Amino acid sequence: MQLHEYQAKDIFKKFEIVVPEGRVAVSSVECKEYFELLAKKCVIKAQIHAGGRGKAGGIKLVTSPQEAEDAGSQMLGSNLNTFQSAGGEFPINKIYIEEALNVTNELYLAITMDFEMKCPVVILSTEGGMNIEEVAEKFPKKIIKLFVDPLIGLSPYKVRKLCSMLNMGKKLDEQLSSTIFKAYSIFDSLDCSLVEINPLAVVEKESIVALDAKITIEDDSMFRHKDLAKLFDESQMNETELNALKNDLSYIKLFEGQIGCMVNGAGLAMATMDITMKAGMAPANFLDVGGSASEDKIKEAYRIICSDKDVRLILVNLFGGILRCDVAAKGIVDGHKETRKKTPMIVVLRGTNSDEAKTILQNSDLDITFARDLPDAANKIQQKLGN
Amino acid sequence: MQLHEYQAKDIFKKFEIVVPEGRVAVSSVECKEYFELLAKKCVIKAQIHAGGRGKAGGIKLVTSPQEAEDAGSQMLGSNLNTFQSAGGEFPINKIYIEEALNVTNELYLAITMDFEMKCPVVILSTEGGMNIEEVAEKFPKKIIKLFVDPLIGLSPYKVRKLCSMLNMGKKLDEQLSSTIFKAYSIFDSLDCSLVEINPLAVVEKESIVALDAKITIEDDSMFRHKDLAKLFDESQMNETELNALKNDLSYIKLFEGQIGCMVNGAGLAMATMDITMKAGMAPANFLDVGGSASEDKIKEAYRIICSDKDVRLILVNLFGGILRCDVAAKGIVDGHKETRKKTPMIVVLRGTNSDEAKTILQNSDLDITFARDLPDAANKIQQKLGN
Amino acid sequence: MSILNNDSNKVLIQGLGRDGSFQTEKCIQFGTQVVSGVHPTRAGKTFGEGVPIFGSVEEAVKATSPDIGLIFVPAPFALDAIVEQIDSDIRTVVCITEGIPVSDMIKVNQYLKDKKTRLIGPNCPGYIIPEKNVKVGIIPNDIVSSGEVGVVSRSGTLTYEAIVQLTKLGIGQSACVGIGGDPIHGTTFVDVLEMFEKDKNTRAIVMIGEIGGTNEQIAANKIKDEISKPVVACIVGQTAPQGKRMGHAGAIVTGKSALASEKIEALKNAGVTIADSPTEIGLKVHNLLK
Amino acid sequence: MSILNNDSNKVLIQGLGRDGSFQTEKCIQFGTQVVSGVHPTRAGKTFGEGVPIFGSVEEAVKATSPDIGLIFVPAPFALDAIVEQIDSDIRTVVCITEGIPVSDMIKVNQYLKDKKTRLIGPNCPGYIIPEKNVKVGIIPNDIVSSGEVGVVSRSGTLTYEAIVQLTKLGIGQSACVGIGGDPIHGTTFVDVLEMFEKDKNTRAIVMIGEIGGTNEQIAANKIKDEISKPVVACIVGQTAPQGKRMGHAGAIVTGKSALASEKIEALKNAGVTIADSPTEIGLKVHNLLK
Repeated sequence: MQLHEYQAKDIFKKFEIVVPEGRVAVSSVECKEYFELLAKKCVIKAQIHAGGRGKAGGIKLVTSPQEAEDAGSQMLGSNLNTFQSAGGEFPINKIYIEEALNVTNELYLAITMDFEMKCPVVILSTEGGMNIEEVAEKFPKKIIKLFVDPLIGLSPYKVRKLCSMLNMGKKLDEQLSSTIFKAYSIFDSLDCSLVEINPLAVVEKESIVALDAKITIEDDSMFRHKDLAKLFDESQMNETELNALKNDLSYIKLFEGQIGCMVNGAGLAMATMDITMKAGMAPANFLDVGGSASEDKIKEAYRIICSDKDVRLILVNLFGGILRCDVAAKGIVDGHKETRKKTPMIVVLRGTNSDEAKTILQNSDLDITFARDLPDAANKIQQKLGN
Repeated sequence: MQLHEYQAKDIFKKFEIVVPEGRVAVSSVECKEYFELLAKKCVIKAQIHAGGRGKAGGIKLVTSPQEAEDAGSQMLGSNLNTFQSAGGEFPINKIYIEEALNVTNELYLAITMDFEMKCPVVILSTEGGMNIEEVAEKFPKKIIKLFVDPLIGLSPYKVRKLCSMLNMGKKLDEQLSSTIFKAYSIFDSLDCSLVEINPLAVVEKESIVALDAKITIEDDSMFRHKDLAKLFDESQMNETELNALKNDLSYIKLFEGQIGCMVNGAGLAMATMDITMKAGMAPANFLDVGGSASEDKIKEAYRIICSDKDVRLILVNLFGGILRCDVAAKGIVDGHKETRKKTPMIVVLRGTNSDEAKTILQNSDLDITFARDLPDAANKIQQKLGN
Repeated sequence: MSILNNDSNKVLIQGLGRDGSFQTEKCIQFGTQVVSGVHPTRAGKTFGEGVPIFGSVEEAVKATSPDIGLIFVPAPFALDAIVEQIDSDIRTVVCITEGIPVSDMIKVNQYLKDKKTRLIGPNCPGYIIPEKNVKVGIIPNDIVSSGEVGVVSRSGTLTYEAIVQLTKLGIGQSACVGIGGDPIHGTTFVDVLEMFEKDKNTRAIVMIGEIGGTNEQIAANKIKDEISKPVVACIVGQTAPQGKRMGHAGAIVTGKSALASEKIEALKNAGVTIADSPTEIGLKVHNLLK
Repeated sequence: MSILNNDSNKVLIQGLGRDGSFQTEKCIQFGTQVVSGVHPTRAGKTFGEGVPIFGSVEEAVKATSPDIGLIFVPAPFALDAIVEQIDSDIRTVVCITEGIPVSDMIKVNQYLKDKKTRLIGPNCPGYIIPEKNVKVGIIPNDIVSSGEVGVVSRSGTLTYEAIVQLTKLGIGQSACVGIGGDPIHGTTFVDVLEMFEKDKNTRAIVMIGEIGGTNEQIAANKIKDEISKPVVACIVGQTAPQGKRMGHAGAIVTGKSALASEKIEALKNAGVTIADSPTEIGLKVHNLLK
């Protein structure tokens, strides 16, 4: 679960990481009022769940109440499409306005999980403010990593080494070190998959301040952090994604595709997308109904696919394991009863109770072509759409 | 550092362990007032740093405001000497008054460090309310232990097993299990050497309540818990012990002894006590000045020994390692200047700068007999006091 | 002998909810010797045709001596169940559960280091040995056939796909192992490849990988240096957009090495036969064995 | 060869405060090859007669290849220093520091399990090998003499007492090891007894124990079963009142097994010669070697 900058900064404050003075505004009038309370120079930032806000116009420096109000009214209510938002658009419902500081230089700090080392990793770079993937590619040596032992925790000697490589002097070293320890505390105690500060600024050569704040709580750990669930901002997802999420479906809309896919298992889902592509057609989505899907869940999955106007053909590929095919078939029929959309379907059903499932589907009035297996499905897609 | 029951119960409340309603009273009037606020039956408990209060008259059941007042006035200002207080007396400056509950049965719960298993251990017994050492000796099977893996933490399956052995039914099992997890959280997060609940009561067959609360913070971990230092109650130590503590001296007064000992190193100190005893004399104290003692520290050690009226002879046995003997000698001379007490001394000085030290002492007006080594010192004690 | 063959192949089941019970039935139908179940509040009862249920793994082990543990418990309790089975020295633990927090799996991974237990999974379909009638997990019973091809895969349902293709072409399996889709899992490609290499019943190996991580590259190195048997590999997610999570937490495209193309390249260099499309796995094996 | 003899016996010092610096001088005077120091803010400088100081153990190891690390850092930083030395694969780490929290030592103990490092201490005087002029710790230089008696002790100053008695009687030492007074420590009595048993330079062993814990009983079992060389033991704290902390956190009388009498009994049963009083250690060894 991703948090907004302002929510992450609230957490930062609790853990005593230094952040600029700032306020959340939901109207342009508030932007103006808060500007007057805060500083002579402020930054107006769109609160959306996508990186790359700056380049997309979601961050503006303002130097007067009027500018603040203008920037606020321009942003609020509009949608932002950044280079990191993968085609989607994010509505700006909240603004974070904060004092602009005199930045000497910008660092990058992140804590995430390193799956190869099988432990948390602290990543520090002198190239803050930039897209870190770009830095990693162009200047790999400018990225320093520190691995955290699961038993010992974050070792001070490793942090000392990390800080000393920056050679910023004792005072800044101490602040940086303390910031790293606090950020790690957040990462550890909230089961995060990411805590990122980019940029982590050196302000007036004497203090370290987190100008941005990104916290992502690991979805699988949310059961341990029920109090954080209220921070979830539904507005940052489109209705379809939100529906999928609420039904515990793993769904990703893919633009420019025409084949709606409903598959169980991520691997099989990806395989299904791959053969669709090989058959010359683009998949319209990734949709994994998961291991143990109920009738309702399948129904919702069917509705989600049908609601996508790009979809010309639906490919269902289910392999009953924990999932029972007959349950799935009932879900599809239910979904069809509600949507009444007769999009042609190619259906591959195998494994647990697949025969019962076929009977159920044959007795419905859906436009179904059965395929024996994946190769057969690939042929039938071409037959359907190829001509 | 030991906490009082009322302080421990404050911490219990923060961690949501159920305790009876109660208040701290410092006067008999308060005892009366609080009784009226609390319940029809209350328990008045002396807040002292020693176990075994019940048997020594430090816990009283009262059933009227008058009784509460009487018990309060009787206890407050008096001293308590329990079977666990090793000859010392503890002043009662505070009373904890709490509602008396209908106890169905009493359990014992403790968490401490197991030095052999090298991990924390949770100890549960059905024989609550009793002296647990007695239980351990008489009914070893009634004590159940659970070891905590340093990486994994307290395993729910182990707690489940522990609870199920008591066979109290689902509702009480859940409360007991939750109490154990909370007590472990306290133990772990506050670096305790002991968290003990004795008795942990089953009240009216349906809830689990901590009737008593004992928390000891590990002294060596206090640097991580500076906020807890203010909970330290100096009144529970006699002046000498307090002086020793403030000067970081490891000192224990031993009653019925006559030989005051000043030694560096715990092993050598115990050895010195052993040979004193073998020479037919009892040591008046254990005193380890530690590895790296300053002049001031030694001076204080000397003053502490001199202030003990039982001491007829002082035995100094220092082996310079990190400690420098000349520094120690200066400390002794300084101490003598202040106390002006000419108690005869037998002095063994070896190791770092011991020659310089001997010169310093010889040039003082102390009553000193030098001994070459420990056997020689043993002989000289007998010569001095034997006739 | 086949791979993952324990002394007795007796199986303990932990977690007997709807899915656990249903799947356990299927295991028993396949011929697996399920000797005990563990459920905290159903101790003393039985399930299926008289399999006894115990309150703890310790008691179940004492009474029924299983070599293998199969875990279906929900994610919040999975760490504890895995640790409980490790603490009872169960030789092979298969964890089907999906959605276990990464931080829990980091602890498990560390905890396993000086233990005797082999963990398979989590978030995996387990394994099946057709010849021995041993199934520990959820691979469908009727798709497998006994033979000489070993299958190892990160994906569950895609494993079934591969097995179906093989069986249809008359190619049986020596064993099929799903190692799981989570980024941190117990038994790895390399472990299973090693087992298949040593196994006399296995002539060829099918390996099914995914985008994300570098496990396929590590496997490629292993194959180059130490695996003499022919390997057919398929990497799915070639058409997945970068930076998007594709269901499996492990299947995220991060950095170049996580790309399908990089993995395929590494495997080709190791002499592996690549099935370009998941539809070709069976055929490629068929051609290889001709 | 003697016990604890590493490839080079080059020593790195971590923690160069007043005590650390003073004691390092003494080590150098004894002949120990001190090759580097580690101090976070004094990197680039030197101490003593030109021993270079580095900012981290990693750098010091790279530049000076020590086999041994000696730690004097204050207790709050000791866990980190020990881990830092372990992470740099230092073979023998001696930690003099006293007052380290028990919870920290529990972590260290666990962390050491799959590592190559041997830890001696904490809260110990370290070790000395008179014949090799190697001293890693704070045992006074002028009391030792080279010979064939191995000394192992939980107590620091009491070790010196024993050494003095031996030296005065003309009995030299093959090595003297203080394993430390803390309840959780690295190298144990059993470890050192094993080393002395194997060591050709050692003819007899002096073991000095204390009240508290059961390490002496464990050592007694070891001696009974595996130590062929004669052992003289002394247990101090016979006159300590029960339930009182006697300085060393380890020296608490808890339960019967922690009593001096129980320990003495166990050692007697293992054929160990007991010095009833700490004043008799030297004499007992003398009589034994006659």
